[in-house]
Amino acid sequence: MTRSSLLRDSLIAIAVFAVLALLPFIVPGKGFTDFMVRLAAFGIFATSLNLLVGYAGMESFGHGLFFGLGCYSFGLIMQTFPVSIPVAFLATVGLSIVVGTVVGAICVRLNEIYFAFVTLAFQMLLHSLIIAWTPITGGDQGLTGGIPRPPFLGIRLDDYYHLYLFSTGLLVASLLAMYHIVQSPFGYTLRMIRDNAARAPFLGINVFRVRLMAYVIAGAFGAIGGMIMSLFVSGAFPDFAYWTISGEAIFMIMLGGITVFLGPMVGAVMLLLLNDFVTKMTTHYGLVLGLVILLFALGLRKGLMDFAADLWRDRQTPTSGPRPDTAAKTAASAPARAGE
Amino acid sequence: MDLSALASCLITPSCVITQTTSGLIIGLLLFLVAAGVSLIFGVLKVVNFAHGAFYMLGAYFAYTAYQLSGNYLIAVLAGGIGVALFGLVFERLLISRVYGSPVLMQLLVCYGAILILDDLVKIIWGADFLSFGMPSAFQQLPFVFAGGVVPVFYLFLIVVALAIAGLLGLLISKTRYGKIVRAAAVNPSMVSALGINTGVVYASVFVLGGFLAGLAGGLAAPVRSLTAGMGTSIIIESFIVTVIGGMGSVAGALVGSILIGLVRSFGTIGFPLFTEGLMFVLMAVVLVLKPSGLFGKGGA
Amino acid sequence: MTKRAPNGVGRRSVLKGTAAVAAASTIGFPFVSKAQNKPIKVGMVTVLSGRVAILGSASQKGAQIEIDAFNAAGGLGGRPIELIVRDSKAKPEEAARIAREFINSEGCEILLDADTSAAAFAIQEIARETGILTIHTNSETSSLTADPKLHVPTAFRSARQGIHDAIAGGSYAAEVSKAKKLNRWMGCSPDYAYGRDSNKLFFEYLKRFHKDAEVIGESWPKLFQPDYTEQLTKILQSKPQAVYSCLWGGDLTAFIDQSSIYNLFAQTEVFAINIADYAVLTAIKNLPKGIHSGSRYLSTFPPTKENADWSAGYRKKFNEYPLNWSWENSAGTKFVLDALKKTNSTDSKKLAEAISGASISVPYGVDGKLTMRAGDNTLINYSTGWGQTIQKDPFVPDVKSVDWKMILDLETEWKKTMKYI
Amino acid sequence: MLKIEGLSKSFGGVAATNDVSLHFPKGSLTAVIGPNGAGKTTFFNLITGAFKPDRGRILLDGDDIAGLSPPEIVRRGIGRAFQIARIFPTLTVRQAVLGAVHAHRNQHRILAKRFPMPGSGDRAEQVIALAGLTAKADTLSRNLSHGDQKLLDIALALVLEPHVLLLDEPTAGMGPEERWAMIDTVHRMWEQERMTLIFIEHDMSIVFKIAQSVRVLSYGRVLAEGTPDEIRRHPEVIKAYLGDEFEASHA
Repeated sequence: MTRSSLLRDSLIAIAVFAVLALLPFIVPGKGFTDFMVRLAAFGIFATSLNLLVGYAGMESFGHGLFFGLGCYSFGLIMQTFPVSIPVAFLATVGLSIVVGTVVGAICVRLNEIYFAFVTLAFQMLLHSLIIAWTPITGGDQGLTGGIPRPPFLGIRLDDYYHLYLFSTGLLVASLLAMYHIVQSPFGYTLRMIRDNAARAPFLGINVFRVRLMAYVIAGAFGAIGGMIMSLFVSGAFPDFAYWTISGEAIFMIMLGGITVFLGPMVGAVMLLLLNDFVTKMTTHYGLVLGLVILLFALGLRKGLMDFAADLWRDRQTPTSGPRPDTAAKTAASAPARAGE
Repeated sequence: MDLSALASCLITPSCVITQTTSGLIIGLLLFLVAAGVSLIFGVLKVVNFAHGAFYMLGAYFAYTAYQLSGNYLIAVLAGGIGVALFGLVFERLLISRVYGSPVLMQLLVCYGAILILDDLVKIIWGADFLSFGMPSAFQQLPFVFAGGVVPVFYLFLIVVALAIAGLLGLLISKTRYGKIVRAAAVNPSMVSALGINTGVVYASVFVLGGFLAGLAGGLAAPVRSLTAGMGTSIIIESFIVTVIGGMGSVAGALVGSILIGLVRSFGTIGFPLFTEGLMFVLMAVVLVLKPSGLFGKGGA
Repeated sequence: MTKRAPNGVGRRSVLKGTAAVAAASTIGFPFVSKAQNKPIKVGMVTVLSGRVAILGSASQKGAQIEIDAFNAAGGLGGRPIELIVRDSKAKPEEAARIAREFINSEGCEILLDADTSAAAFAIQEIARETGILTIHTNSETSSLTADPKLHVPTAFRSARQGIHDAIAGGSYAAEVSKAKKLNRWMGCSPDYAYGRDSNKLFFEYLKRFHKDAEVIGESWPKLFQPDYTEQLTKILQSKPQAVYSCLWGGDLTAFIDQSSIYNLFAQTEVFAINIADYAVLTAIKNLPKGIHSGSRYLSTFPPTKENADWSAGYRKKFNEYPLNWSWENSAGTKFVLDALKKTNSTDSKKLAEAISGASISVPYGVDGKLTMRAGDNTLINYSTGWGQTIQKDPFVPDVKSVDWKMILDLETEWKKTMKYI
Repeated sequence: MLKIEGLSKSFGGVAATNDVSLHFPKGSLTAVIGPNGAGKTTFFNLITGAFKPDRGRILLDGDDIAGLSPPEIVRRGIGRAFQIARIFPTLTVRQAVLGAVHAHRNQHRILAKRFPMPGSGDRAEQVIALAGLTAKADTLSRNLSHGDQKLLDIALALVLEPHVLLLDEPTAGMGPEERWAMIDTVHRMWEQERMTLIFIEHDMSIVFKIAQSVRVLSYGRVLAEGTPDEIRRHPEVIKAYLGDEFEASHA
């Protein structure tokens, strides 16, 4: 089987980042960089959710827990302590790992819809906590007064181009890291658990531990998405921990596709562009966006990239016999939802 | 937190009566929506995220019928029947296409539908909030039992909702239709093997669920302000109820709804700022201790 | 109620405005180039969907009425104003995004933030970052302008404020209480920043003016909570003599409807600051008599011909009553337009300098004037008072004005206790 | 060596496994037979930790493993395949076997390296060859034929280099020819890997052909044990078994 190496992927990532770094000089206007910063936040967030949904078969309704946690933790640390951005960044990742471990230990024991609902409950608990704990979190007003951005390593995040580089850099690095994870032995263990969680224990796999790891890893990346968002809006709002934010990530991965690694990114681009475009064009945002969503959901019955991947594979092997799986990547691209 | 207030309420009969009826009325209206969510999940394995929008439609249908007829009974029936019909269209047109799809794909379809419905309501009935007005029959002084206050309208709602709950229970447990529905929940292939058209059964469950939600919308309309998006809060609470009661169980939905109603009515005295959090704590605890809910897995 | 799409209103009136300008210029300045006729774009971020869609529709109309008049009078040296309105869906991050989009992609030179308070704080940070002239037209949260940490030189507020309302309400309620011996009070306000602040401050000033007043309990419905049964029964249990509520909009109508069936209004005096707004007054089918309310916007208060005319003009143009949000946005827009005329420039700094400390002539100000106070960039001297409801138009016939000198003195004192000054 | 002592398990008052004591010598090839509902699969589930026994001991090389979790028991060297093949539908044969190799080597939680780990390929190819699946190594598991899926299931268990391998009806649902091919493969695996192999089987001709010894379960109890010849002549077995066997073979 053909496999990509970490070296090759890293080189691709560097090349992509180089192109991204130059793009603002070609595409004029801050509208583009603004879009890319948001795309970075939601792209990382949605891709991290897909680690759970697409690769581990864990359908979380409450991934926004980590997005909200990332926003608030990063914002609060920067507002309260005289620390540099990387320190706050690492502390937030650390906190999300701790929270993910505790919450995950409770949640990942449950399956399917029960897992979905218990994650939702924990996310809404965080939301209730943010709303109720006004002296610290600012309650429903959110963290106001802006997030300080002391320069570090020559990076000044109050400059829009620096923020763009920082966000897209994080995006590329996070995607590379997550891609590496899904190509690691652990990534294949996730697929095995997704495909048949009942079989895995009889191969010596401790399903609970693997799921917990997946939950914690996805949570940590979700928090990175949240941090970028808090830099974008220079604050944090309870909305970032509300169930609707989990909903948005779910819609992104369902629109873009869950069986191809970059599906969630495609979905994030689609939903953000749709949102921006429709909001600009008409006040009947719901009507238009709703129709487009139904068109995709009922027309394709799967995400765009899933559809494309299937199409591509069918073209490779027009006969209906057993289909060779040429690239390791497409191992995940067969419509998942398995089990006994 | 104000635990002393809660304690002093619990030893005062008037407070117990008032808060209990208050919990009942919140719970029973919730039940009418949650029962549909639970049934639809139990039988169709679809998480009908759009059920809150059904409730909203029920209220608006009732509003228009009331404007035209001035008759509250007609208004409520218009809400129920209108949404039942809408549920049929919704199931045939949208949901029937995603049976067996991943739950998240169903969620996406429901979300698209909610966006459209909320916007349509805004286009048809306007962006302003609407008030239904209390039917004159209920413009009376509230009853007072042992110092506890119960409005006439709420007494009416409690009686109606309990009657509907009873009829629904009979329908599910005693009739042939109920047996088919319960069987379809457990083993759909068996039902179709017996020559019953499962498509019809599925559609009928949606119609039933829609009828209940529409009824709830119509019944509650005189004491709600009608706005696009009014379904959102009730759908989240319905999910909590469904999870607590056990997905697919009508009895569970009833008990879960009343439990949530009581948590809210007594919670507002003991924990006025954290009643919402209290519901999610309850939900998490039930899920962890008994994931299948208080009323387990058993049929519909 | 208008069925016209809000954008439709915008586009059509811009066209009309442009036509008028074009007509004017062919007569007056035959050689005005097209570039000079380029419209000045004003971006409005507001909520047009969901439960508070009415906020957006009223805000847009409030701004539009001023802009249309300005354009009809020739714009700024031939340049008309174009109002672009977008829906944030009540999400702060979306509000921030749209504000940035206005500035970075649409070429807007002025920002009107007609969104909720949470969004106002997000947009304030964008004003800080970009230095664009920003008017917050709807946020009533006092700290937005009072807290010096949040201060942005180019950002202003043209809305009422919680602290002013609390002082006005507290002093009025104290007077009524003294006369009627209302000593046992309860609060029932929505559980979010505005509700908690308003509740706390109202009682603070009530007790200050009426020493015997005592708060015996509080209940906190959620924002947009559909059912107030649990709060109402809690109130009935406590048997207060008077209740204060700062619920608003659809929440308030539901609360009133539900209170009626519990016969609450016969048992206690109710002080609901946000009733005297036509959206609420006209929505409630059986408006109870005798509820005490603060004035949000009334055609009959201030009881001047100018105010009645303004209201009538608004109703004629849009076929609906003006609301509190209407005048707040009209006022904000007028400050901007006056500054544009005065400076003949769209430079944010120059405009901000012109707006700071400026007064505008409008019928809903005290003695026909509103002032944008220099220093904290916020609106003062708007008409405010309290009265009691009756069942039909004019709904609140007799409004007692509250003295602004007292409001301002106590506001200064409040700022000191909050360590803002 | 696997030794079972007084193993019991009840479900809702019905004893599925009742005071079972059995001994499987190292390297033996044993068939477990019994009419439907005799508790054969439950017996396997108890040994592999899928169910926790109510009473009794399961001694693997002298250590009691009763009550341990499935992964722990697997790591002690008991592998298992299932009556209905339990495979990983979206993985290719090679990926699935490699995944099992990683799990066996405790490399399945490694994040920093790429899959497959160096050195895992040889073992995987060896097992795939042993299962006769080399030609289909790149086929998605769900596209395999029924028989191949069962082979893959067994191959996955084989990866673990088990001391004891439990096969639950390896020939279930197969045609006569396929059955013999399968049993040949199983026999070859047993010879090459030298493990203790225990299999449940309904086809008596297969049982009597390849098993070294036979254990008969009925209603959760041990009815008889011995060599195929002894079992064939065992009056209890003939008496209690034949009627049920007649029914079962027609089920």
